[in-house]
Amino acid sequence: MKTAPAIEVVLSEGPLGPEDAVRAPGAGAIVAFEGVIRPTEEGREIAAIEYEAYRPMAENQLESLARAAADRFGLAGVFVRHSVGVVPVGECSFRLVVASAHRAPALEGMAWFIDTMKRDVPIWKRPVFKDAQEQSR
Amino acid sequence: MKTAPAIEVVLSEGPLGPEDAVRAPGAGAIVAFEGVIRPTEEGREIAAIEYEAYRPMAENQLESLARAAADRFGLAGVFVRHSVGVVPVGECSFRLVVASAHRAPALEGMAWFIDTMKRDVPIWKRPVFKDAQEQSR
Amino acid sequence: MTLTVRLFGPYADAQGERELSVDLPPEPTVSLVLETIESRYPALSPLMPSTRLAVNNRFVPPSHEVREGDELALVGMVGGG
Amino acid sequence: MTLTVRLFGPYADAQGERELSVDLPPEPTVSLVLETIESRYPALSPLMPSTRLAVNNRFVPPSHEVREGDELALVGMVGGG
Repeated sequence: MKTAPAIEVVLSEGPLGPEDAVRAPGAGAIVAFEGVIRPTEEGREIAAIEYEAYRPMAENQLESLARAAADRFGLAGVFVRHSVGVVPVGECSFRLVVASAHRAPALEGMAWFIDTMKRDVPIWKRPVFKDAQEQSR
Repeated sequence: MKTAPAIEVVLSEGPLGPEDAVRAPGAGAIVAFEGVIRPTEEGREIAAIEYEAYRPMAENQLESLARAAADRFGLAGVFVRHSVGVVPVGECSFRLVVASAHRAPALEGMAWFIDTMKRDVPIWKRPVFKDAQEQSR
Repeated sequence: MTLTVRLFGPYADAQGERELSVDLPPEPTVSLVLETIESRYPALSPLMPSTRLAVNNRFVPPSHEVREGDELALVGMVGGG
Repeated sequence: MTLTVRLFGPYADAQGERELSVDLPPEPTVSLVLETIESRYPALSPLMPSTRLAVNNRFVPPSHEVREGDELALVGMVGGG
């Protein structure tokens, strides 16, 4: 008997904190992806990224994507965290943790999830440029 | 000017503990892979895996693999931890953390590193079967 | 019927508003809603080729008919993560 | 010359020993060392097709010549992680 995959989606305000250890019984591979705000965007220095989500839909879509990834790649668990609001440079705004019996489906499922998310999940980002911030002071 | 990639390799006795947060300035993607001991091997229940390393060579090879991955995929950092000795079921015996400006090279570099490691790094594993353990009591 | 369509991110920036009120014949298809928006709101038209209409928090086929009270939003050109 | 070759994991299990002492002509190539081991140690021969000789903690080409004092080990059939 195969247990149902563990699925968890959380949108939260501001930078993501560290993750508690993921426990997925029987999983042999746990892969965690973290997206961190880089210091430049389009060649300009930024202070932060501001994320705007169409929230109920973003949550629905992330959850159905997580289920689809679990089905398609036979994953034991898919855990998604995404920031909304302002996330400063160097902070984490997105975390995806995938648990799986073996390595290959975990890595493939992760790549598939992120690619699909970029297309299908209504979360938009807007750079907060450093110079704009200085001008507005 | 491109800064040299951060490379770190540590072999340690027994299960790996949790990782401190990896800081790789400018990295937009941090991917962590954890290999966890699964409860069965060849269909039999196991208690643990025992890892034996040809230690100086394993360290050399892991380090040169980490450098090769960093060069080849343009990674900002490659951090490797591997257990030697006995690691019980459910515990982590291998962790690879890759930091990169962007997502795709981090995931590709990770897959390449693990595949190559399985072939070129002299660390052998031996299952400690549950029934064998009971017999020997 | 008059439909309200929510705008976010680049849509809200381009239009300078958070929602549109669009007059349409009763129970229009998703295609008709999108075409109508494209022709009436020139500020949005550069974004429309990659735009989908979300109906009640889901993507639906172009032939889907929109009803009174459905929650509508323009989605596409996203890029979270 | 007599070379000492270290054995680990499945090599040590198959042979029941942690090292081999192999008599060889002076400065043998890596190929010759591996062939000699394969013919003299039947317990190891099932493992030899995927085996490489590590010399001073590195893999070297088959034509590499082994010197007195080099540290040698059989490697291959690994599978860490």
